Amino acid sequence: MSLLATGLFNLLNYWVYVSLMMIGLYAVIAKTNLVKKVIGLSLFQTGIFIFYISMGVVSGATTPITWTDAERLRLGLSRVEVAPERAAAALAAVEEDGLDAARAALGPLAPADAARLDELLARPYTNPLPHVLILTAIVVSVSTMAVALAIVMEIKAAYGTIESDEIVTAELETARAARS
Amino acid sequence: MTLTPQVPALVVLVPLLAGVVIGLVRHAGLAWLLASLASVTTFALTLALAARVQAEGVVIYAMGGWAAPTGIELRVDALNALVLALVAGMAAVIVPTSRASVAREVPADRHDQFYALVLLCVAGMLGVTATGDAFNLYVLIEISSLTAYALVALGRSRDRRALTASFQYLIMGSIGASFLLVGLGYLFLATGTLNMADMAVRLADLHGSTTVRTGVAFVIVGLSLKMALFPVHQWMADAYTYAPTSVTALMASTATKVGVYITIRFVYTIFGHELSFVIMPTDAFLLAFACLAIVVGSLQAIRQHDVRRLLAYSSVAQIGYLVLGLALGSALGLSGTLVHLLNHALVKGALFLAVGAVVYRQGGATMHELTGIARRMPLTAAAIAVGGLGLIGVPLTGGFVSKWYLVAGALEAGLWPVAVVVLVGSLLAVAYVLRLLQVVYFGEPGTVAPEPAGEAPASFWAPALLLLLGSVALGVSGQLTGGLIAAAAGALAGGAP
Amino acid sequence: MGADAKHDEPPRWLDDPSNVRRLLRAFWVVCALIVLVDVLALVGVYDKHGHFRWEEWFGFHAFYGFLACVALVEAAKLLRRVIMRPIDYYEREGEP
Amino acid sequence: MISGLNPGFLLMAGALLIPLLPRLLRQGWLVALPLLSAAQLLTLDRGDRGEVTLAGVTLHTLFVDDLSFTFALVFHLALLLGSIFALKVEDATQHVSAVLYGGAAIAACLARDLVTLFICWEVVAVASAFLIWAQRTPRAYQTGMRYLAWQILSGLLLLAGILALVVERGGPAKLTGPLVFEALPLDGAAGWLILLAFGIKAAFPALHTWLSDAYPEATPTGAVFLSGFTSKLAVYALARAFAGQEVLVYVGAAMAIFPIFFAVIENDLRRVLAYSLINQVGFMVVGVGIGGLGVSGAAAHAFAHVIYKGLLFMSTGAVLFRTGTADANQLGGLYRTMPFTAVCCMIGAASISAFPLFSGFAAKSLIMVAVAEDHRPGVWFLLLFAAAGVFHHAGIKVPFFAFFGHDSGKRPPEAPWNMCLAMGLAAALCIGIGCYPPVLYAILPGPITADYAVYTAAHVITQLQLLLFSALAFCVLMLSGRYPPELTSTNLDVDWLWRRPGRVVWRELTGPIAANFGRLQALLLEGLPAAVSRAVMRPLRVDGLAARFWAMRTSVLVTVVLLLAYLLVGAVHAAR
Repeated sequence: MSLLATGLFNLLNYWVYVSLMMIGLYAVIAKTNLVKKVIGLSLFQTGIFIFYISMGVVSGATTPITWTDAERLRLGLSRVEVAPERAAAALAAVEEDGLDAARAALGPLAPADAARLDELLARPYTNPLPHVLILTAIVVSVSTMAVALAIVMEIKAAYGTIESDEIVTAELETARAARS
Repeated sequence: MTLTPQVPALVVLVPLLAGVVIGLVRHAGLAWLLASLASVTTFALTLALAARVQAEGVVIYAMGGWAAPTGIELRVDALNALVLALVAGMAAVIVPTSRASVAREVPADRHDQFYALVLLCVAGMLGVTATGDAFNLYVLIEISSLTAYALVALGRSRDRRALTASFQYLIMGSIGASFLLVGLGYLFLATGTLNMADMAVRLADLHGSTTVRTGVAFVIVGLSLKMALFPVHQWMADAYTYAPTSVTALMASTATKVGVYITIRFVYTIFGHELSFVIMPTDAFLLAFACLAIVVGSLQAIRQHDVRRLLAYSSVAQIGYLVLGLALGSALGLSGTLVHLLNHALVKGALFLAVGAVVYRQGGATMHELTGIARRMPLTAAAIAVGGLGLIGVPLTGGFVSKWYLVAGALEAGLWPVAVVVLVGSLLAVAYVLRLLQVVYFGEPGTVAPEPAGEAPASFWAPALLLLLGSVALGVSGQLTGGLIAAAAGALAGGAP
Repeated sequence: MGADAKHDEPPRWLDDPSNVRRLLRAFWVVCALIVLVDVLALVGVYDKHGHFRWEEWFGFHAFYGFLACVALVEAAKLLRRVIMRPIDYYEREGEP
Repeated sequence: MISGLNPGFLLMAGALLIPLLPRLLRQGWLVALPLLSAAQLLTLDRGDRGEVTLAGVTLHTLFVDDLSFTFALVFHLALLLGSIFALKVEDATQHVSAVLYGGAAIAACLARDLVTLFICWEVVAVASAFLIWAQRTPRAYQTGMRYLAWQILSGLLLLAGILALVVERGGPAKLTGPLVFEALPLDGAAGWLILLAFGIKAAFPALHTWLSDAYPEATPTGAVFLSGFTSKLAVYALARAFAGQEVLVYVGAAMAIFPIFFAVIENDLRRVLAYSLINQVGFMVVGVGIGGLGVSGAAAHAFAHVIYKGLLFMSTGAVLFRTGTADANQLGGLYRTMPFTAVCCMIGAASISAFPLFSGFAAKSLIMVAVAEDHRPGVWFLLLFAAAGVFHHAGIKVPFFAFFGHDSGKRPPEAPWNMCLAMGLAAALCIGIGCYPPVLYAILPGPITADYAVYTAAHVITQLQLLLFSALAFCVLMLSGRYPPELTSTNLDVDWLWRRPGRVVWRELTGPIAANFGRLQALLLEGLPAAVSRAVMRPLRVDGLAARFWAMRTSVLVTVVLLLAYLLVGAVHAAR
């Protein structure tokens, strides 16, 4: 049970991505209305976006913005209980000798605070590349939607309907008329 | 700064920018002129690039000066130099000569858009071929596909079914591309890079984790859709039948070939021999469907009444040959694929141009409209005849050389049934080609079709015959097969025997 | 093409049945003679140098030829009962 | 002229010029081309070789020895005579295909390696089909397709045999020299495949129907070419590769026998000739099977046969050209207005029946002697039966029903001058070879020499006895009314098997697959478990039509199935 729960919740994003893709594909396959098919395609692609976004995630990471050590330390110090003069010493040390020296200058902390600070100082950032990629993919997807909808509009103009079975019937009648 | 080092980028940028500019000119004649100029220039650039590759080996171009793996690189070796020259060459032949058929088949107010789309499509295909970055590849595929959907839809003024064909193409193409995107996602997840060369190195160390294998599966299936491998080929038959004929000629000779190129690139360069053929059964998977494609595609071709549809189904079979060669996993098989790639592009392009001439004169291209055209359109008929023989793989055409390689490759691998399938495919090709020639030269028995007014303009048969000359040159001269193709095939097959 | 000009043309030698009879009579004689030539072989005027012993028999080739042809025709007549069909047999029902 | 050039290539290149030439020039070219090519052939020496490199593959295109020279020479004669006969045909397609066909046959019999042979083999197949289609009737179209299917099958078998040979010799990598076309052993797949390929072209029993089916449907001039090349090329190939193979003796004997029964009851005179062609090729195959003198006899017989069979097809072609039919029951009495054609036809008939002083006699007796010297009484009896039979139908029936017999009332004009010229030349050759056989014997392969005595009293007398008494039998049967009447009919042959039941089976099997792949998909989809089908698949069903949107649905579904299958197979594969 717990295994299932872990599987379900830790990988929730991936379940969402797969479900969205499947729903989208089903719509493409099963819907006769062409616009609904296009919506299905859109859902399908949205699923992929979630997949990409999820894979960039690093648990507990910050936004992928470049910080200097001093900025990072200042952020960390603002989150823990520490005497102001020791904080000032640490900030001075970080300018001179880097994070390790600053951490030494800070002296001992309450265990909870120490852990918190260490985590904040070492905190990785999420991988920005998939997000950048998916921006491009979204543009592509939007263009596809535009072309698809344009074609659907043309189909509506040519056949008077966007229901695929009605179009099939219309074509069959044309073919029958041409034969006789 | 000279332009010489920038050639790899220019190959993509010239048609891309030309496409954008043409989209703005709003004048049919000017659009045609610009498009012709751009396509011919691009072809010249690709030739220069191919010469450079032959002289220097792999040409790497870092886009914007950002070196890989951070930046996006164009990476041109013998294989894609060949495909680049092919795509640009076909465009350089088809675009300048397409004016008459475009005038007949595309509404006058859409001519500028038509040429803009064609150039963008070509730029997309060239980009796909040149790029060394996997995600870039996806984006460029979509550029060429989106323009292709629109180009197919332009056939609607002649037949409204072009719209539904285009819609089907769009759905299938988008799903294929999306599969590719998912696959690349998994590969990125496993390797942390999108640069193809980097990815290849890191994949080799991973020995096929579940993530990698899932990625491979998505990529292969997505690419199968893109290159219209049986049994996901249906979109192609419809799109080729209803698109404007010059679009069909261009797409039939380039789009699926680029698809095959990407597959070769993934299977051999990125995945490598071990992942493709040892860890994953890609060879068995592709071989099975290639054989089915050859047999079923040819059988379906035999039964067609519309010649464009006949040729489209023949393309399904021919793609079977292409995939068969690459799935053999040997230098012989790959040589077969590459020769066939060139030959089939030339022959199919020529055949669709000739069919375009029939459409121009007769208003359609069913067997009925082709009946006995040889008498009034001897050159068009000759192009159909020679092209047909090239499809069969009659000696003196490139088709013979490629089938020779494929059969030899299959035998070398000890795959007797595959060799038999290639031979049976040729037999079926004889059936549908000779049925076509019979109608063209003697007329369909028992029917009288409208007599064509005369030979079509030279802009139809001249390029067709030019392309066929290329195919014959491929069949006669050992130069090409001995040079770039052997180099490319040898380099790719690498460790494989 | 085959203009029917029967009435204007001069009669041909072969049109006369008596001439045909004469021709046939000559043929019987020739046949008889060619068998009788074998007598010369029997008396040793020429050598039959056959490879098989039956080739030396009197009039062997003549009788074999005659019997072979009669057998051939009779067998073919039997064959006709089995395999003869209307001229458009394959077109009539064979087409889909 | 040009050293190392296979004259067949000269002809094939020359054929491509034909459509570009204006009428008069074209006629001149049609006559000049075989002469030029023959000149090239005659300048070649025995043992001459030639090579051509195609796309990196070196083809050994030329090898001249007595055997190949004999066949190449007679093919030139056939092409020249046929071209003169067809000179006035306006249809350039027929000329191109005829010259390509002849050129490829010549190139094939001078080819040194099997690949060149295969290439020419295929050109022969495709080019000849156009001579049938050029008749431009639905019937000719269907027949041409059946003909072509057999020819291509033969080509494929040949190719498969060549590939098997490559494998038997250690694979492509171990192949150093050319794949020389030489005697092949019958001890593996390669030999049998190649034998079967040759056998189709030689019209072995049960593989023969393309011949009797197609030749009568060809154009009047096309049949002349067809009778000359294909089956004789096969005889050449058999002689080159399988001389002395026991099995050929029996196959040949069967070939010589069975067609004569069909010929007796056949009404279409060109089909009668087609059956007698199979019968004659049977003699040659027996000769090849015996080897030694038999091969000489086969070559001699092929040489003579090409000319007299061409002559017979020319005379029936001329009749067909003038009257529009070659059916025995619609002809008769044509000697009145086509006397020259009648005489030529009788000369051809005398030659095929092997009357002394005609070419068949000089050739066929070699085979009979070879059979006798090889001590094969059974085969000897069969061949003698066949020799009597061929006189009976090709020698008597064809000229009798066309030119004599019952007067049909048809009074067509004599054949055009070019046809008469071609027939005259062929007739002269028949008599020339018959009267002075040493010219023929001088060029033959094998142990035969120019001073071989064919005109011994025994030969002449026994042959005359056989033939005259066959004629006697015909007269007796005709006079007694026991001769079967000429009836318009289709006579079933083994091809019934595939044209009737086979066709139905094929249609039932492949029709649904090929014509309606979509329906197959539907079948597969509906075959899924009912619950799944009801829940998921219902929206997929459209009224059984492989319409576009339906195809799209299935395509998407197939894509998903493909992915799953591939993943699954990949997982299983990796687990192993």
